[in-house]
Amino acid sequence: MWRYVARRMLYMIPILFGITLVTFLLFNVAGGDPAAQAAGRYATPERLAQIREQMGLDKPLLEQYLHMVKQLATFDFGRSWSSRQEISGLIWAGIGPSLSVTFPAFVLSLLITIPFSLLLAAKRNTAIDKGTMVTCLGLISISSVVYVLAGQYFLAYKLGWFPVSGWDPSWDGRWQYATLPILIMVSLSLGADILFFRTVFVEEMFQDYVRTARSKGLSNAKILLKHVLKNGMVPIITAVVLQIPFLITGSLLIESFFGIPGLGGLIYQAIQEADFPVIKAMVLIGAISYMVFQLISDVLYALVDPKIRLS
Amino acid sequence: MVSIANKGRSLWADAVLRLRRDPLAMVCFTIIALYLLMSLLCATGVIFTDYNVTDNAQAYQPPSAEHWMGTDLFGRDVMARAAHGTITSLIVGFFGAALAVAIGTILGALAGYFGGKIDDLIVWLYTTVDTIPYILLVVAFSFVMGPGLNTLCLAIGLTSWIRFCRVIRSEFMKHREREYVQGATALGAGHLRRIFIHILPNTFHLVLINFSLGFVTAIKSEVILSYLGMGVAPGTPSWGMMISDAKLELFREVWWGLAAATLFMFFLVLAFTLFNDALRDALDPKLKNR
Amino acid sequence: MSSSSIIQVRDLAVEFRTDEGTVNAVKKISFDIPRGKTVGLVGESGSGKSVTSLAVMRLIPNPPGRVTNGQIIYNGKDLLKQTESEMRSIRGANISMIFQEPMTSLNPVFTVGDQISETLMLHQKMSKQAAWDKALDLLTQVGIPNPKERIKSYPHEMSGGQRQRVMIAMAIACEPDVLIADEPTTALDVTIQKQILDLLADLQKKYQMSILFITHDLGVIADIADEVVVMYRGDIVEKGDTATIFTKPQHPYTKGLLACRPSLDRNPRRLPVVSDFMTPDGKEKSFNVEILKQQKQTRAVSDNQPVLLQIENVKKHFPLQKGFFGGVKSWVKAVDDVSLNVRKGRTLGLVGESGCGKTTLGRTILRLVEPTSGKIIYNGTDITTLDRESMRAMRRKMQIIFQDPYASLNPRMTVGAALMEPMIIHGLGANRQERLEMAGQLMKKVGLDNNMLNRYPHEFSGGQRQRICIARALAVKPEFIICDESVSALDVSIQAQILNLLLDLQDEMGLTYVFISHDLAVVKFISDEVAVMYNGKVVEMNDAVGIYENPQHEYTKKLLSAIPKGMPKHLLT
Amino acid sequence: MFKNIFVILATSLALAACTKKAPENDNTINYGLRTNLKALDPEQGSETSANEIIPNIFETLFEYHYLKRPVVLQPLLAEAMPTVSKDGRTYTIKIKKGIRFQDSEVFPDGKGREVKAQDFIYSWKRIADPRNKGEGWWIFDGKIEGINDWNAKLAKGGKPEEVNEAFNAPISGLQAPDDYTIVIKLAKPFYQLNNVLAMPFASVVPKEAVDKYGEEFMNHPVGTGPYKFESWIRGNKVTLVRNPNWHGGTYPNEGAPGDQEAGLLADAGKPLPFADKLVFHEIPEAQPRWLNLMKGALDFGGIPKDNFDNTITDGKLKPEMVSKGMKLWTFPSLEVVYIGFNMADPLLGKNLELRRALSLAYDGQTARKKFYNDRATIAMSPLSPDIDGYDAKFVNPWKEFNVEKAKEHLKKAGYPEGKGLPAIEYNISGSSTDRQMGEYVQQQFQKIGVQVNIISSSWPQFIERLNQKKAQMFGIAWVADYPDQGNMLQTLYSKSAAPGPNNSNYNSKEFDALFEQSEKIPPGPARIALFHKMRDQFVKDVPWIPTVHRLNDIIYQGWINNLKRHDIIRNSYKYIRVDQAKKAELKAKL
Repeated sequence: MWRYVARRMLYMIPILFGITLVTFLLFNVAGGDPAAQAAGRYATPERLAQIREQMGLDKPLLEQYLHMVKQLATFDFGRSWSSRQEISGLIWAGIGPSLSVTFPAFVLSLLITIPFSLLLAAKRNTAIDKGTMVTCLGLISISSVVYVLAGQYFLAYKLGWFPVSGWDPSWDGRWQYATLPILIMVSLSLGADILFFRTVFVEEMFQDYVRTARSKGLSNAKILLKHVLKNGMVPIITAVVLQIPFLITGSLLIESFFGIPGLGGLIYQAIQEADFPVIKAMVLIGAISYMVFQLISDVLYALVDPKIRLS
Repeated sequence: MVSIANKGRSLWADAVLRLRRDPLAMVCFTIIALYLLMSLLCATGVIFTDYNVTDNAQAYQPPSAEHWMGTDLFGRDVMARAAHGTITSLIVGFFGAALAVAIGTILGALAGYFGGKIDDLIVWLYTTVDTIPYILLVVAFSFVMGPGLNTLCLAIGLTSWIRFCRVIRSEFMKHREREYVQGATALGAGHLRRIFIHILPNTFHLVLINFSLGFVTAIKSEVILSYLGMGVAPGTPSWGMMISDAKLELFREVWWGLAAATLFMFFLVLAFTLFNDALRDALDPKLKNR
Repeated sequence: MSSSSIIQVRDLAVEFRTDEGTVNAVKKISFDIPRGKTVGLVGESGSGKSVTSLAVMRLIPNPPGRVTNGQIIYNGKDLLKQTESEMRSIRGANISMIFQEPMTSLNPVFTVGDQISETLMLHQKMSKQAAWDKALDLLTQVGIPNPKERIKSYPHEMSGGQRQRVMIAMAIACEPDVLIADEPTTALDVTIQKQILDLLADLQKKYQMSILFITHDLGVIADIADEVVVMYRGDIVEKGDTATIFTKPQHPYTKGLLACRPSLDRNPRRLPVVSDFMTPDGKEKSFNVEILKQQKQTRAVSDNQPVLLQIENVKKHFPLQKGFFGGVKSWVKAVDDVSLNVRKGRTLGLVGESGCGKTTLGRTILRLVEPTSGKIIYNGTDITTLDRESMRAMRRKMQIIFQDPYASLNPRMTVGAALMEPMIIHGLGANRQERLEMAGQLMKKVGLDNNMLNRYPHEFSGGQRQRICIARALAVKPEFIICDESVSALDVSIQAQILNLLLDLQDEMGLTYVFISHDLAVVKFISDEVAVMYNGKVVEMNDAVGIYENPQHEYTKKLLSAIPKGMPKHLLT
Repeated sequence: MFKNIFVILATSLALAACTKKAPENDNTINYGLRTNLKALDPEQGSETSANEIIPNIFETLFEYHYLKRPVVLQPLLAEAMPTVSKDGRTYTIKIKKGIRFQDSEVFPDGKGREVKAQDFIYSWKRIADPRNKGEGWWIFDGKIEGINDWNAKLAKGGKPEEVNEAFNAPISGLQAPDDYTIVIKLAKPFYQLNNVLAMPFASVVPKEAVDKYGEEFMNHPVGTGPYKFESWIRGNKVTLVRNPNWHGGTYPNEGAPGDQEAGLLADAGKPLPFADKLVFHEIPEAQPRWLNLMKGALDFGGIPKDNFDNTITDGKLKPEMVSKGMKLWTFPSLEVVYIGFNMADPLLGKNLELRRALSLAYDGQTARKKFYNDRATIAMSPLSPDIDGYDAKFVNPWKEFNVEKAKEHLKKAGYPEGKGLPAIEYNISGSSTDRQMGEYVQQQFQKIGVQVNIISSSWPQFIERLNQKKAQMFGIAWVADYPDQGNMLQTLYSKSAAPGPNNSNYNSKEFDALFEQSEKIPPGPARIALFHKMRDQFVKDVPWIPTVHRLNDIIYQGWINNLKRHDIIRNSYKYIRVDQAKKAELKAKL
């Protein structure tokens, strides 16, 4: 098992190189003149040259690339162009709010979708199944922006059940602000998850070992909960774990709409102000966390599926 | 003499027959056709010609007999704007998905068929691009290429080909080992014949399914990108713009702009998604009546 | 209702709804399962035998299948009327079942011990520990070596045979009255099949349980069954005790089935086929026995017959474990230094169990797989040295026919296009019209109607598709054809037709065959010389008759003794 | 196993949703910032949110009188207004004794030390230092003797010790003969120096803090102001508390006519500041900011365009607002919003008739109604209202909305009905409202056959296009830095073309001559006459279409007294008094 994990780790190195390369090409080479952006208003040509020199843009590309890799390794991404703040500080500040919205949403949506899709698999091709399927398809046909907008307007503004937006960094105070965003985030992923999990479970229902289990006299419920669920967990874990990094970047829309000072909000602001160092930092962090979680999903995969564990 | 009379029914004919017999698929197909027709008529100025007629006195009028979905900030008919928005979405959907599927199929075929070094390179490439969060990648592209419709298509196309590449690659790998391809090798068929005469026709149905999946993703990405300010040039009617403008309008009780764009988009995307499911069932039937 | 039978099936009918309308798989059949006896349910694919077994267990998947008529009486109760929960208490306890595919029938994520004890805990209300101990005892009963470790292992860590033993252990856990076995040994090698059949016989004596044994292999029925029920297209055409069925078959279909099965002790020139005995609508046809008499003149291994193909010290090794940095630590020696001669116009049979390297050798001869070392001299030229272009020309002469008729034809190409493709590649035939003409003749040659050229592969039956593959091979007028398990996937009666066709073509066009198969009876019938392969090596080579009369190598003897004789045991002794 | 996790999570979420936060202590002023705060350093003083907080922490030599209108300067850290030499080029300023910096860990025993004249010199040098990315250099550039060579030397860079030495080198125009006197020598007469020295850029900062914190100084501000920095939870809120050793100040005892009746002189003479604590909440989205104001969580704030109709009817608060105790204060912003033509552009720059046609085609009235709810005056020229020299009755002939006339001029421009005229690129940046305004301009010009392509980009990219003279036509606003029409008209002076404030690169010899002349004479009627000549030249050449001067509507709670905000007067928080009794009473009703 650990050989398998070691091999996956080894495989991550070229990917890491790939990510830094793509990010570098995208931002430094093709991304427009950073000095002009950073200089702000009334930047005379000498000033531009000076800034370019300060930012090391006159150095050869390779050196600039190595500098970026060093930044990534030391988690020090320099300073944001628009606010001159330390980027790593901004990121640390953003992780807390982001996670306190996205993580509960992630757990809540799992607790809803897995049992529900298991039920659907058991009741497949019945009225409930068909009805839910079409509703789920309907749910994913509506853009996520609409969910956030309508959610904020009806639940917060019209009915006043929740504060329209805002944030309170204290541990117990933040939940009154986080509840509505959490519910909306769950609704965003509900439709797609149910469809996917249902297909996974239905696929398992047609395997031979289910027929054997039935011939042993096991009831439908027992077959579902014991045999099908455990086998279904294998593909589900991989898919679910790969969603986690998107939690960290937080939902861009939700945080910008609800004024939550998380990573999503940070990215949204950086986009509005073309703050390249912040966007670059977030791309790198998003990619690294995606890789880390891919590794975790491989390990989980091996734990759940004995075939891989002992290979 | 050999009579051509009793023509055999190919798998494609089978699939079309099965599709035609599936009422839901037919309804969806007609909806999509209607949307296409509507956007054509709009583009050629046959219907909804008043989409750009401003009448500032009539700003923000609720839905009425004269304006079915009310008017927007400049007094323009929201229904007309939404109808013309279909053109933008269809263009973004079509070109975005076409580009993504083209890249995905070519790279997927190369990786799946030849394997070895080429496969490793392509797998490395798409894993790298896939690791970067999708939204950030699209945003970065839009920054580099500036806003506008073609940037939108390019950005979506260049970032969403990964899923298709994976599917086509595994399909090519599977078919390469199948006996009918080995048989063709035994007959002396070269690489080109094996790829284009044998494997591609047997995987083409996946390309079709991926295309319609890509279509839906592209349409939904347009809305998010418009919200981030990277949508089409202002003034061009687009669902994304209408939805992100709703941010301001909702709080003055102007809900019809959001409702119109969402409804128009809902039926098109739903029709596409349902048609896509029917297509998948028709093309590889073993998944049927599961 | 004779008390001697444990289950009475009366007018059972089962129907399936498909795209093309409803298909009645089982049409009002009735038969009894005597107490403590084995009933063999035999028939070809599509005869409804499996559906019947599933009906007894009430396991027919509701959409699309449905039991439309009949009763299944067990212990005085009609199983079809039982409620689902009553049925659950019977399944696995009073009636249990084992299936054909051992590889996928066990749950991959649970240990073997868990899956066996699950039945015990469910029906016998045993504690986990007690069930675990009983499972240990069951594993020993079914002959699993060192059960203490094996009980904790997972299904993927066991061989096909061992997994089938685990299935049997699970089935007999609650000492059921009836065990239904649906083709339990079809997927196993013949040596392992023998062990499983012996195990079932012992368990039957020990627990006095009745067995309903479903198979298409008459040889196996002769070995294990006390009574036989023959099914054909959903009907029972004949039933009775094994001896009378095998010696005095009444129904033409049974006669045809028995006759077309190649058997070891006879050496006919051509195999009779079911259509010799029965018209398609089931009427009897008179059958002149002479055909049976014509013995194939054994063509001894004479030296003067020129050698078309020489295989010298051919090896093919596959890397098993890759080291950390790609260096290979251990190899699988699929083909380990094989040297053979194939005489022109003759058939060399290659026989051996799965994994013995016969298929890899076949693929290596045609360089579909590059040999690790060794020479393949075809008509004087060593083809391993040829470059791509000259190899392409060589491919005209050497062709191959695969096992799976469904996979070996491009589903999206019409049959005509498939036949014409080789002509186009090798530039045969001046224009399209001429090629169409040639394709039509090829269809006739393999016994198919030539105006079906525009049909697609999925519109033909398995047997027809194999004929098309043969026609495609003939399109380039080859001299040498490798038949890689070409008939294994077909039903017995269709198998006979294809074998006869191959022999006719050989006589007419002087073709040379290498016939690869795991089925010794088939290899013996069609081959002139036979090579037995084991672990990548040729352990023995002799002419067809010689191999069976006096086998030299230990392994060949073991192989021969494992083959069901095709005659009821008590008749043979 | 699923059941209980689900139950725990659901109840905890529901419970949290209904607990209300305990109210803050009452003598606090809460204000909602319109953008996320970037930094608390006077050097970054041009950003709206920073400008709201910085004047409470840092102080300048002079400040504007809180009540007198038009605005007038008065000494703050200076003893008195400066004595100016006859040639107007030497300013001598005495500073008050005993002014102390706020207590902070940067000072030896944590006690704030006394402010000296040298501190001012150091603070201004820091603004002029090219190494910092500050935006304040233009206030001294070319104005103080020797400062430009000093800046250039520093800009060359070199080894660290060389740079430090260059920084410490004296500047001839900035002298501190003794601890309490500053002498400024100007390169040429600059009558607005006092105004400049009242801007946040010119605040005094302690050298010790800058040396200790370096680039992080922006997160640990130390000044001399009435309020001390306490905490900043980024993206959430900034808290300032009363500075115990503030040098003190009293509420003015006279003001503009009408202040007495409005109760603005009730606290005349009382010691400042009144509030104990200031809390600035970062709420960038307009709607949540408005709703917090309605709920009483914020004390005063602007009215979003979309909530206007249900708040104000014909300039007065609606009854339901008045019943909540809300009050309204309206004041003009010293600015002009305009659509600029790029005079360097071959098409627009050369074709006066075309510019006239476009100007005539723009319907300003409807724009004012749609985007500003009529709470703005139509702008006729670059001159800003509420600054002397502004003539409310002046009418710019090209501002008349007349489609026929516009078409005539378009024909004269050589493009009858717009045929042959390539599409004009209109550059905008910012939020959805800006984009809607862009579409409005597009529609206006379409009426006379002129096609407009809108290019919307982020603010930095928009600025980059302006600086590189790539923007053919653009929408922007210029806000006065100090109350002098010269500051407005410099946006048309050819020497400050892009990347300077003259975004339209307007280049007219007559205009430049008038401008340079106005620079030389002190403020007075003669200067005003020059400004009017410049205005007429502007009207002739139509480099812009001036659109509006916005009016600011501030709604403030019943318990807030002495509120009289003004664009230029930024340090107004020390005058605001919170009536705690009324706050408890009114807040209950909200």
